[in-house]
Amino acid sequence: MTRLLRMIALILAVALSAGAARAQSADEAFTRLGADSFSDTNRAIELLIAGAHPQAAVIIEALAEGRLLAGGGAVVVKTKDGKLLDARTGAALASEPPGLNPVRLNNGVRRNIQAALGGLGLLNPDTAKRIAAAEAVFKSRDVSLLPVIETAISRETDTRAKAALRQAQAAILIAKTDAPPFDRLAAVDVLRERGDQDALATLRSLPGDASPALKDAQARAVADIEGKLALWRTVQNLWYGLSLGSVLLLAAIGLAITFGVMGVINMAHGEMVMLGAYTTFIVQEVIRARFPGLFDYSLAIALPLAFLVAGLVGIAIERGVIRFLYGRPLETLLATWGISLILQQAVRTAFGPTNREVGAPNFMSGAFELGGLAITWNRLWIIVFAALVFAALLAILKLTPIGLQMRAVTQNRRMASAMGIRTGRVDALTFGLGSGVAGLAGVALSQIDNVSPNLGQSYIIDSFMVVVFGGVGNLWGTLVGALTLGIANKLLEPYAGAVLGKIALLVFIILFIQKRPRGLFALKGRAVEA
Amino acid sequence: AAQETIKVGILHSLSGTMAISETTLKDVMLMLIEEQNKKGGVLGKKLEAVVVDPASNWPLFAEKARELIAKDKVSAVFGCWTSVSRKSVLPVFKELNSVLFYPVQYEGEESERNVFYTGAAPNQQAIPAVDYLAKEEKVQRWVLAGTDYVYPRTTNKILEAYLKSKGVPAEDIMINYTPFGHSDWQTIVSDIKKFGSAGKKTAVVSTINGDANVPFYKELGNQGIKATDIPVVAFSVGEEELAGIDTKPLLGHLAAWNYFQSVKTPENEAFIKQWKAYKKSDKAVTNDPMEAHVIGFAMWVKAVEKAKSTDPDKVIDALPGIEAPNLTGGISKMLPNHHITKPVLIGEIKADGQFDVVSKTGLVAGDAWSKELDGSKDLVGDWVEKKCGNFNVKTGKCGGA
Amino acid sequence: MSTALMSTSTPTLTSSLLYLDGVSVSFDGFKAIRGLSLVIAPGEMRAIIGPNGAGKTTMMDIITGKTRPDAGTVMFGGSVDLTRLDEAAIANLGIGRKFQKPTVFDFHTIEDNILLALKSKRTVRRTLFWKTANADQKRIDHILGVIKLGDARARLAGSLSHGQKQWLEIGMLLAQDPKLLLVDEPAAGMTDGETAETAVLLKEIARDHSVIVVEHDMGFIRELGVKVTVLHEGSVLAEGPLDQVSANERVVEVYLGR
Amino acid sequence: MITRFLIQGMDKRGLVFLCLIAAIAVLVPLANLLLPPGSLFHVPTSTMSLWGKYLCYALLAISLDLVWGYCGILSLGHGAFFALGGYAMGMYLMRQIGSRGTYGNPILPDFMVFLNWSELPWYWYGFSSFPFAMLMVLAVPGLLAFVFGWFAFRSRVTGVYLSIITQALTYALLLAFFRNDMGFGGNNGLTDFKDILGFNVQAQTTRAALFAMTCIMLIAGFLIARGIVVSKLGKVVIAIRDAESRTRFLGYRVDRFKLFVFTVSACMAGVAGALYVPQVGIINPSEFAPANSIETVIWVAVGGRGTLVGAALGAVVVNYAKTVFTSGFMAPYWLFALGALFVLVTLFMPKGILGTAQDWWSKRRKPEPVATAEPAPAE
Amino acid sequence: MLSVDAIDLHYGAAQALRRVSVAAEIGKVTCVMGRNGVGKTTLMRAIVGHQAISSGRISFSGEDISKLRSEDRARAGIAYVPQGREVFPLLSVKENLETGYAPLKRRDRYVPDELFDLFPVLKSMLGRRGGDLSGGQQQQLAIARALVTRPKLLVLDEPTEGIQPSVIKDIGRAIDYLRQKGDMAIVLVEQYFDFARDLADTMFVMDRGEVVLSGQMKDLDANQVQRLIQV
Ligand SMILES: Nc1ncnc2c1ncn2[C@@H]1O[C@H](COP(=O)(O)OP(=O)(O)OP(=O)(O)O)[C@@H](O)[C@H]1O
Ligand SMILES: Nc1ncnc2c1ncn2[C@@H]1O[C@H](COP(=O)(O)OP(=O)(O)OP(=O)(O)O)[C@@H](O)[C@H]1O
Ligand SMILES: [Mg+2]
Ligand SMILES: [Mg+2]
Repeated sequence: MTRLLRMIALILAVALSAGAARAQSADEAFTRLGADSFSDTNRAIELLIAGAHPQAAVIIEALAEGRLLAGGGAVVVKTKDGKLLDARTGAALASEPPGLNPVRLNNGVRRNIQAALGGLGLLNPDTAKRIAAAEAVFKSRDVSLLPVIETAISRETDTRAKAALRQAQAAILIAKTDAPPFDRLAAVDVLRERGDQDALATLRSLPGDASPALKDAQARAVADIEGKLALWRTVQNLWYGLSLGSVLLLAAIGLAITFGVMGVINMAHGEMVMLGAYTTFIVQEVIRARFPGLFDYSLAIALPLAFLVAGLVGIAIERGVIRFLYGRPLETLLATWGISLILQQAVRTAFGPTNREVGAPNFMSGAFELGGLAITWNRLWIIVFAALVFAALLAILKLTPIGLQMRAVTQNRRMASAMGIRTGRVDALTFGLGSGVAGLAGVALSQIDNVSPNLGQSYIIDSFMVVVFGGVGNLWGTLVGALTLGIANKLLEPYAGAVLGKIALLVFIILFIQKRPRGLFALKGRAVEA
Repeated sequence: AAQETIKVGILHSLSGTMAISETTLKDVMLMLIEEQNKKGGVLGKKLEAVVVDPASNWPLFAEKARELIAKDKVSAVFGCWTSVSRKSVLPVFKELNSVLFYPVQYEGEESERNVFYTGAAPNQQAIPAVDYLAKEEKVQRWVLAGTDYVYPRTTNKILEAYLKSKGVPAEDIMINYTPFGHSDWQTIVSDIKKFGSAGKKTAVVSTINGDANVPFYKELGNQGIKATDIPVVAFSVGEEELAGIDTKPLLGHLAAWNYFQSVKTPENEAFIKQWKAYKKSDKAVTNDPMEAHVIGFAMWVKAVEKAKSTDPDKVIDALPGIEAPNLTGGISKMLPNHHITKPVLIGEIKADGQFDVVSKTGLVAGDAWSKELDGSKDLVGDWVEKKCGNFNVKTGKCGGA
Repeated sequence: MSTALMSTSTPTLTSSLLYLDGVSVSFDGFKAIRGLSLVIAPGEMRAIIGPNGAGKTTMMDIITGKTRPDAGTVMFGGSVDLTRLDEAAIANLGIGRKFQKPTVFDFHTIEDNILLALKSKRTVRRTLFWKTANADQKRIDHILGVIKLGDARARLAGSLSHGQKQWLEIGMLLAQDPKLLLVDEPAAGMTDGETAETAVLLKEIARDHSVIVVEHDMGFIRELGVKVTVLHEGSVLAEGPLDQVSANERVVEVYLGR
Repeated sequence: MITRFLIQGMDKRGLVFLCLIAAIAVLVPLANLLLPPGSLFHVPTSTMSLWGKYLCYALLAISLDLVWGYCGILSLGHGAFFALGGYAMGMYLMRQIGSRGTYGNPILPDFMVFLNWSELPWYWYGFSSFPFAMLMVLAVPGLLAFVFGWFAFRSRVTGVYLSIITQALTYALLLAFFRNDMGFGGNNGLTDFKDILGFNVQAQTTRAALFAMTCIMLIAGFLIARGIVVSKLGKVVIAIRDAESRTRFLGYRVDRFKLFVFTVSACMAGVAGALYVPQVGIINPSEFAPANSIETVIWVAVGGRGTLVGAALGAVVVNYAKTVFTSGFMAPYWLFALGALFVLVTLFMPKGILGTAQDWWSKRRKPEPVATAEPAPAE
Repeated sequence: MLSVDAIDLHYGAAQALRRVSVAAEIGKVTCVMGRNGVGKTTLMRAIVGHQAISSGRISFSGEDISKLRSEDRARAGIAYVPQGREVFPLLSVKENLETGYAPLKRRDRYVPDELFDLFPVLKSMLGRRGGDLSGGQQQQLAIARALVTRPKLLVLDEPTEGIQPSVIKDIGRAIDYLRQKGDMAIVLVEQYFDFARDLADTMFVMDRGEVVLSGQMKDLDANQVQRLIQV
């Protein structure tokens, strides 16, 4: 392994140090590392590589990970398991020299390290690393790496890695005016094949002195890619819309129960969402402190708990306040507003006014590409989750006896009780269910938004819009309403901007309600007026 | 004994949307006052804090300011965060002639007799940050992203003018505004990504305010925008905001302030220790506006002692020229335009939610009026000689009034 | 259709007060009214009977503008197309209605309920500066007497019993003084004695008004002694004097029972 | 006819209210101006301007009660009309600054100068004239309400649907006014006023005059609202609230009645906003915040829906409570107190303070059967 | 079975029932008559628990139920067909019927076929929403819904209101059939004298909140009853 690295460093040294003085002493590099200055650190990296220092790879890696310590003339590598090595020799140190501090990094240094490691990575045995390295070169378009790339291409067996290397080569060739014209034409084709934003940018950087044939090819390639990208952009916007829609759906669906089904103008709905988010926070705190290994399951653990917490609080609110207000829906507005103030302040008092950190488990971090579509994992999971919650709720409401009882009770409480339905219990359960679902939404929203006492407030208006837009009392309406508003918002945003887009959407809702005064999925007929 | 105290008003929102930022400022003031009392108070009298909650509601700010001054008869008020809250209390301070210490970075374009601005003016934050990016990161393309209100608008105007004066072409500047509390950043982040993939080094200058930052950074992290590709430098994100985010994906993004908790000076270490003890929490963080209050409070104490009175007129006259140590190892001075001198620090976000200072300037004097804007480039504030907040050096006249 | 006793006179548009021809309406695919034709002459009182769900109430909904027909003509006074007008406009033409389920203004006193129904200009300005004239007050008192709620005039209508609300509705209809009265089941929930009284009242009204009455109480219909139309599944099954229709096999089968 | 309209059927409660406000209108400014600060009956300027603010809110509450309590239109966007009236007044006050702004520009307000605006947008024209501005105070909210209501009522949007689109309306306006490009000062709004009709807004006498004016407008607003609700139109409107379609079958054009009441109410809210601005010294988009409108609804509910006087009372009580709770040791916990107040009022005073007091009163005097039915819920 | 002993009931300050006593037996039809507004519906509400009584006692199967909530009375076996039908407007006919399952054991949760024999219209309208039905159809649904709970006491408030003559006869036959079955007591409020006379075993006549005449139908003088319920 070390031998391999040394060899790479050697090759790189040849490539990089074309004009640089070869005979720099390694000492200078080590002095510079101890100087606590970013430019010195950068220079030191260059020197180490140029000088083909045997420890270069180890040192640079340690530097990247903050394990390189310097001070008092000594430079020390701390291994991953905590042992101290002398950076110059790689020999183990008996005792820690005094005055050591980690060598600091900034973005400039980090980029240099990346480039260095990227260059080093072109011949890395790990295919993924090679591809990453080729990507890095594609971006840096560093002419001096051309020979290394060519060597790498000739050796490469993996098709994906080979393609990546070819693209990197093409990116360099495009700009290289003294390259053979035929190669540059081929490069245009390679880039056209790649067809993404970066390829476009690279193609555009074609120097002005190119031959007419090359310019022509480039122009066609650019047009081709632009067309394709425009299409993808629409798809991407639709995806964003879907994702925003699913967030709206999650936020609103609990309200579709407490407000839509029960008719309680539930201003404390947002606070139920907030409670769900804080439950997630607490779960993660406990996990961080006690069972760090479970972190990836933290959301799964939080889900039932959030449902319970929010649901129980919901039941308490129903039993304590709302049940005295049936038949007086407007008063529920007043009471639940009061409750929402109390809950907000309670959370503020208990957890402080500032945001709380809720981390993302690994499976929800990062993104992947699907064609020209960048999909972030957290959004994808939220969409899936929203769909599941929706389906479950629909099933409960439509297929179970309790669902039937919920609807009967809210339509005519007195008659329902005369049918032997335990209205009190049904009311409490319904409100608890709506609140619990809001709690579930809180778990999901904690992944994309602030966890602060104000969390709920920011969703309450949108939630009401969604429920009303879709048609009160209709779960499907809430679904379609949320998705429509989400997608419309995201399709508008690129043209109108976030603010005007939102205003346009609100105006749209106002106008839409004129057309359908009872929402998208309006109930019609006598039954409604009865 | 009631007459023996000097009352100090604290006007920070403890509820509503701004509580998230302002509550700690109330606490820090209480701590400072307690500390001062341990030292024997001021002019031989104890200080007494009067806390009110303007609840993030602008008219309520004015009402509470009036209450503090007229009813509670406080000698000075420390408070406000947003510009609009300051604007809404301004007439009250003028009418009732009292003193306000305003601790937050803001858009400038103001110099009032009754207000002392201990936060940064744009030239103490924005411009040095851009300079840093241009020089250290070789940034050529700029995204100016902000929440749509006056501070970002003005700051971006100033930056745009500044960048253009440095030869940045218009197509390399992208300006984007979002509403308060914006939470769905998918489109904008992907736009930034697109803007940044044009081959030139790109950076984002963020004046995104408050709560909107968390989802913004989360989205950045998720879409995999790393600081080494497109660094973001923020003017409103401090330790407190970062406490709510998983900072690992944000490593290397930047913030420009006049203070970071991570600055290693004896003053700062003492302050952090004191703060943690006061909050009884080892996790308590400090931030820039807190430092501004520390400086402002120290200056006020000195001025009162110098004037031997808490009479607002005397204190206002005494304040310019007063010096007080800041926590980053220098001595800040109150200027005749009621702004102070401060160093500008650029920090990179570390994995532990703290900042690593990567650049620090010497003391920069705060400009009340921006040199980059047409309307204000000829204006200066000078309450010592000219007794005027907006003296026009061209016409030699004092504006307004 | 069986050997229905169809009306012999061909309906003419101009001579009629109300003219329905070929009216159809369906709800979610269910045809509640199919090809209904009906003509009411000025000053005529007509009784309409028919099974539950035959479309009697729906027909009134169509006439009063609550439901828009899918097809057909609905004309009033020979020239006004009712399908183009909204409820208020139709009411102002002089068509008044008593609902099957009594609907009164619960939070108004009984007297105010009558006052609101009282014939007058319904514009914003007139109502804003309204002053109850003596004649109006007399008329209100008179109506309160007729519906026997004079003693309860200051009570809120919401506190009335079901039957009392029925009376109040009739009172409101009287106050409106419309050209055409649509009366949906006036005797429902009334005692036999009251039913008889209602019949007398209606006959009196019918002297100078046109009236359409829907009822299931055959005694009551007989009392009225007017031409009867039998609806069934949304269209006319039979028409004629009560004795004649009640002898009709089909009518007995679908409606009267044995 | 007008006087008859205004005083018809005046009851004891209304009279007491009127006398009280009239007395305040005279006594408070006098006590502020004439009595020395040390005197027992001296009213400090800060108290007077505080109460001036409450009374503006009271007028807003009355305007909302008119549409909600009597007509059943639960407007969650009344703050918008209030704010528009306020902006109209604010624009007048801005124009009065003239060249005394910080940049000394005789035409452009400061915020336009530093955002490099070169000329005054057309919609600012005319606002330097007081009569024009006052006309706009009525016309802008009135017109918006008229247009909005014309569409909404004709389309028969009712109940929560109407409530939510009024909320959407105020929310859209909030976002729009936040935009600096709109030319209304963005988030900072309009502030730093100097004169009104040539008098310094800060001066004690001006404040006293504004206070008195607020009282007068409150009286006027109350009389108009009362005149409307006790007239036959008021009965129609209540009928609409309880059984809208039945009213239609009686021949009333429900949409016109609603439109009339809604527009009148919006104008009243606009006047309240216009009086509010010079007294608090700032108007900014947060007045459009949906939460503000909801809070107005709550004042009305607390005071007693459908009682007018109660609405005014509710506005004063809630805001007074806010003032008290947000100071002193309660400050960090005041939301608990306010929240509890709302919950307790709903539970124990279902008809609001005034409604409950009234019930209690009438129960003591003559027992009367009460209907247990409720007004048709807004779903 | 059911015995109502000297109950008083108030709406606010107004007294609606004064020392009313009524009894109903299993296998018998007990009929309550009276003019509009005399308190018949109020009495029924008191029995099913929709309105609290201020004094007196209501007992069912020997137990005092005056304090029970309405749902517990339903579970004890009281079913109610209210005046004005009160079907659940947005539930389908089928779902309306299924609301009657609440007090039943799991194995009893089905709609007996005989219901559809009694009211054949319902069978063809199972999917339609209750609120869309015509008035008479709703009335039939309301009766059927009450029967789904297999009650021991069936309380019918003016079940013939708005019903076509043939169905009135059907309902009469149905009530008669239920009486014959002998497993439930039936309380019937009726205004339609002929109908009541044909069905009733026992008769109570009310006036102004009081029972003014009561007895076995066969013992009563029809003219006297009719006079009482005339104006
Ligand atoms: N909105 C609707 N949706 C579906 N079906 C409806 C609707 N309105 C009415 N119907 C159906 O149309 C038919 C006619 O109803 P209508 O109320 O007119 O009958 P009716 O003759 O008045 O009966 P009744 O004598 O029982 O009052 C009924 O079968 C009813 O179920
Ligand atoms: N909710 C209520 N509030 C106040 N009073 C009421 C209420 N409901 C009924 N009443 C009054 O109680 C009395 C009895 O009413 P109830 O409904 O029991 O009469 P009823 O005998 O059923 O009459 P009907 O034959 O008209 O149905 C009536 O005078 C009525 O006005
Ligand atoms: Mg009918
Ligand atoms: Mg009854």
